Amino acid sequence: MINVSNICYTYPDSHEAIREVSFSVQQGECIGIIGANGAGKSTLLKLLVGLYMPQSGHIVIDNMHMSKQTLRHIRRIVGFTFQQADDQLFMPTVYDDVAFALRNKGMNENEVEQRVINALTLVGAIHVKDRPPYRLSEGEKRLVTLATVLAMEPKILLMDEPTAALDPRARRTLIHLVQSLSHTKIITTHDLDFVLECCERTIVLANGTIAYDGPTETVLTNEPFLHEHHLELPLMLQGKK
Amino acid sequence: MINVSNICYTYPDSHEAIREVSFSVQQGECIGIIGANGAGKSTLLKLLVGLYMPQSGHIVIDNMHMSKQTLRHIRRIVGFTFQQADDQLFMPTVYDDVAFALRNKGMNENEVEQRVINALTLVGAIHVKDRPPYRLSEGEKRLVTLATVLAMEPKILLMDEPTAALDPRARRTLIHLVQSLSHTKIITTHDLDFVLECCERTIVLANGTIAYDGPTETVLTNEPFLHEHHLELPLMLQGKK
Amino acid sequence: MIDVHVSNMKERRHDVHPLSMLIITFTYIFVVASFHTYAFIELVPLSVYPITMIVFYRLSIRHIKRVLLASLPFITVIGASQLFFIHEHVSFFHWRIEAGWLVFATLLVKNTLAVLAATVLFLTTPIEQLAGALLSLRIPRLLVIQLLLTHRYIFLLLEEAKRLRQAYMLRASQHRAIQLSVWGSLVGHLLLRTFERAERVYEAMTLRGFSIQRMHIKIERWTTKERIYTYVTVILFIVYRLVVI
Amino acid sequence: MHMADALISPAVGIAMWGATAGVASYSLKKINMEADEKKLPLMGVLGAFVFAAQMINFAIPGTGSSGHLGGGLLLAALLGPYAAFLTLAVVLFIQALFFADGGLLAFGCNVFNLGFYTCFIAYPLYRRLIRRTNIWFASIIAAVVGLQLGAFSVVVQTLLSEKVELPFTTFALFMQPIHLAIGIVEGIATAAVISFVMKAKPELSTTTNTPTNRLIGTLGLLALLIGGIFSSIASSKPDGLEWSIFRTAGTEELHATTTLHTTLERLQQSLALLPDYNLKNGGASIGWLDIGTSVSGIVGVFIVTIALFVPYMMKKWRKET
Ligand SMILES: Nc1ncnc2c1ncn2[C@@H]1O[C@H](COP(=O)(O)OP(=O)(O)OP(=O)(O)O)[C@@H](O)[C@H]1O
Ligand SMILES: Nc1ncnc2c1ncn2[C@@H]1O[C@H](COP(=O)(O)OP(=O)(O)OP(=O)(O)O)[C@@H](O)[C@H]1O
Ligand SMILES: [Mg+2]
Ligand SMILES: [Mg+2]
Repeated sequence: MINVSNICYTYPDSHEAIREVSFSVQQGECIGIIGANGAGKSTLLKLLVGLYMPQSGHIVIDNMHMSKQTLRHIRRIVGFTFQQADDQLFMPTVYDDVAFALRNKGMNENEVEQRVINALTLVGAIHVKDRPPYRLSEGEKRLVTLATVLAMEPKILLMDEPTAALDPRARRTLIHLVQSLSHTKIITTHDLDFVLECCERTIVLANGTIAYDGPTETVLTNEPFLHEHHLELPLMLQGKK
Repeated sequence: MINVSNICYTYPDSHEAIREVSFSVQQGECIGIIGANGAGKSTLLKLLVGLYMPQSGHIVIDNMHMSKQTLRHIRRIVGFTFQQADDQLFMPTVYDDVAFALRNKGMNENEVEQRVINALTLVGAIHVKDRPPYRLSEGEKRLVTLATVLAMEPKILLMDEPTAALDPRARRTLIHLVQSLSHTKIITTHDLDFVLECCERTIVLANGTIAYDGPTETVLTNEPFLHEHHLELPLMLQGKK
Repeated sequence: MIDVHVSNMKERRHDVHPLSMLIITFTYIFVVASFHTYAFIELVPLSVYPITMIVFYRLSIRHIKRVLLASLPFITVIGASQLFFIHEHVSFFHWRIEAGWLVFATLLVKNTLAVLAATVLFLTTPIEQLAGALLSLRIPRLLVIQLLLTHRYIFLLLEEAKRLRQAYMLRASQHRAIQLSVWGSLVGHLLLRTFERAERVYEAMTLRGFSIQRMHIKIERWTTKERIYTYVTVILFIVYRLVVI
Repeated sequence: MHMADALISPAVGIAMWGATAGVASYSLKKINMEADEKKLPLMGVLGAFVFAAQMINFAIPGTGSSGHLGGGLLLAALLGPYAAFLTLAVVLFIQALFFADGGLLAFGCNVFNLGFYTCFIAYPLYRRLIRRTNIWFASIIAAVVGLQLGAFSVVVQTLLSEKVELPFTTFALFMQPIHLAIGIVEGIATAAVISFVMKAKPELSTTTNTPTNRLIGTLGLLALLIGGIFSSIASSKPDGLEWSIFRTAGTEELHATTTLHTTLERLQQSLALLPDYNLKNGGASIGWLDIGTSVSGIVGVFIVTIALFVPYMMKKWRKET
């Protein structure tokens, strides 16, 4: 489904953020990407939707080699939420915002309405439907951004820190949601408990390279390794001790 | 130290965010404010530094009644970090940003340097000292905002979601820091484990009013009450079960 | 294009006093502009100044190239028009050439020199130092502070605008440019957020003890050495202008 | 429509710096920022906003091309004309310095062309129109008027500078229609943003300090002045190229120079390192003399204009507010 080989990315100010990263993802997998602040998690996700273009290496998504030409096709099947929720919401009301992509596809208004209501209910943000997005609290904004991508029904879901700013119940809802969706999912987060509950496979990034790629259980119980990479045991496991 | 009585705040679009909130805080206390998304936590903190003025009720800080006149004095003793880290960083380099307040006080450059280095080391962000803040990762930005207020050595620390976007090690550093500082502290967060470790007293907000105000232990173990307010048991306690 | 410009900032050196740089640059551009329409040959030796600076301070060629290229279209159109409006011939050393071409070439050289000089100023002088220099030239404090704030926020808002545009494109991949109706709301959002941000920034600044009078802007001392350097350079330019007509 | 350093003579550049400095210092006094310190970050951030918003292109309906916001009129509508003028000046300074867009010598011209007409003529017009018609119409008309004046001003400054040979009519016929199109786009864009903001946050678009209605009167005045200056020059000089050849061909007035000039001329001839260019049909040298006369002529015209015009405007404003 996704195949990344040897990509490197250096920011225009010559800050090297991603070095020689390779991995591949099967259809339906749910992968957690974790690592220290500044490890390159957000940069990696942005590379996967073509917001940045790698200086070297290849990305293949759904059998399409990523390039300027295929970008449009790729973006049609990939749903992406930014780490900053603010930047994604630009329509006058929450409803319009969620409906935006659907209307662009030329869907009829009935179907749009159904999908929008559906997505907003799913994430638990139906009560802010008619409010303007810039007036919401941070957590409410986050929920709406999740709804905007879910409504598009993409094949692949990429989420950058989806649990940040969510209250515990909304976080729980999201966990159930992620568990129930059959999409291919890649999620970056600092919430290791979330990774423990949702992802079978985990990638640990350190300084722009992959330090670990394998089963979640193995890495999230390996305390010395975690400490080395600015991580800790998930809180739930800390409690057990 | 802080005395809030019967404050109400309604946003200009007539959205009522805070209703009849009263509480008081003793010198040196550390208080956690928790509650659902949109409960009014951020709004309450902003009221405490006078970013908004309550439509009714009084706020007294360090024996000063808050008003346009006393605002300057009050702000000199209060350090505040926003939920959005971006807004607080406005100088060309991280160093200058942390030094900003100190230079405004007319401190000499040697002392400024010492304090800046000190604060950045304390939060673990000394490695980004010379970089421009708008190019940092979210977590790095968060650390820098914490350093900017710590460098000022305020009497009262108000922090809005300080752990959001931090990696587990940085979060741990912050916990130790908060435990070791003798300031009066008010912290809003969704990270209940953080509250459990740092705050003796907790306030639960629901729909703009106070639903609970008392010892942390009592409320964070009361599962039915937590569920009612979109909260959960702290993850560490969940693990114990 | 703009992120690339930003990338050069850390390469800047600052061992020339900003005030000297400011005065020298202005004199230079003044002298360049004062040459007449056919002064192709006379202008060429003036390139010594920017070239020396670029080589000496190892300024970013990539940045300079971009800026120069960006300035070309307009000047080329105007320059090319001269071919239609001037039909005379001039003697150029021993050749007779069409005057239009000479005017065109002169325009290009002038433009290059002026752009180079401004870019050299930008690349050698960080904005904070420039602010100090402007203050010592008695530019009102308010404007200088505003310059600093605007400069700071340009990059932040550019990032934000970029992300907004990206978010739009991610959800409307079939569009090339943004539909007007949505554009209003999209830019409107950016504007509202900008307003709120302005408020928060101001608050964040006052929370940290800001006031217009007290805002710290460092004015470096203009040493005698710097003065002499500046005067000598300026006089050289002017003498050149007076001697070479 | 940024003026470039290469197109401008030092005299015109400096005169326009002077005009800009005058308007700026008046604006500074007018907004009295000490009293309203909050305005400072607002101006800074909005200046940055104008920059950022230019990155976001929109599709122009029915044409297949795209445009972006210029921002002058929007700034005036949000900040009031005085603060908007200063904000624009700072933005243009940053553009001139960082992106070498416009020029440092041409900075005064650019602020005047893009800022003055928009803030002090187009904006009052906008205020007035908006009361009678709708926002789209008002901002399109205002933007068009502002840009037409600005474009005309570019034409005049370029011709006065005498750095290129452009027949007035050709140049004007080239500049004005282009800026008509740009003006319409700018007007539409401004209206689109303002109407969103009015719906979303009505309190914003009404908080600005308004200058007088009567400023509209200055529109006529200004048109007259510009027309006057230009026509007085143009009348003594038939048209573009002919006029210039006529001059360089050597008329009496060219040689009726002061002793200073003659000495300088001699000095110049003895010191000249490089060959003089000779116009084939004339033979008179162009160079110092040419510049000498144009400098004195143009500086004179501008000083008189500014000395008369700026205080007059200021007095009017003061009376009204
Ligand atoms: N626009 C930018 N320009 C230059 N460097 C950048 C930019 N954005 C991020 N960086 C740098 O690239 C590195 C990786 O950043 P990235 O945002 O991918 O980190 P991250 O792993 O997502 O961190 P976090 O957990 O804090 O969100 C960091 O060192 C950061 O400082
Ligand atoms: N600028 C605003 N204008 C109008 N309403 C607002 C504004 N900001 C917040 N609100 C509303 O006020 C309520 C309280 O918001 P606040 O930001 O204080 O919530 P919060 O408790 O901090 O939530 P979160 O945990 O998501 O950060 C919410 O319902 C929100 O939608
Ligand atoms: Mg990140
Ligand atoms: Mg909040």
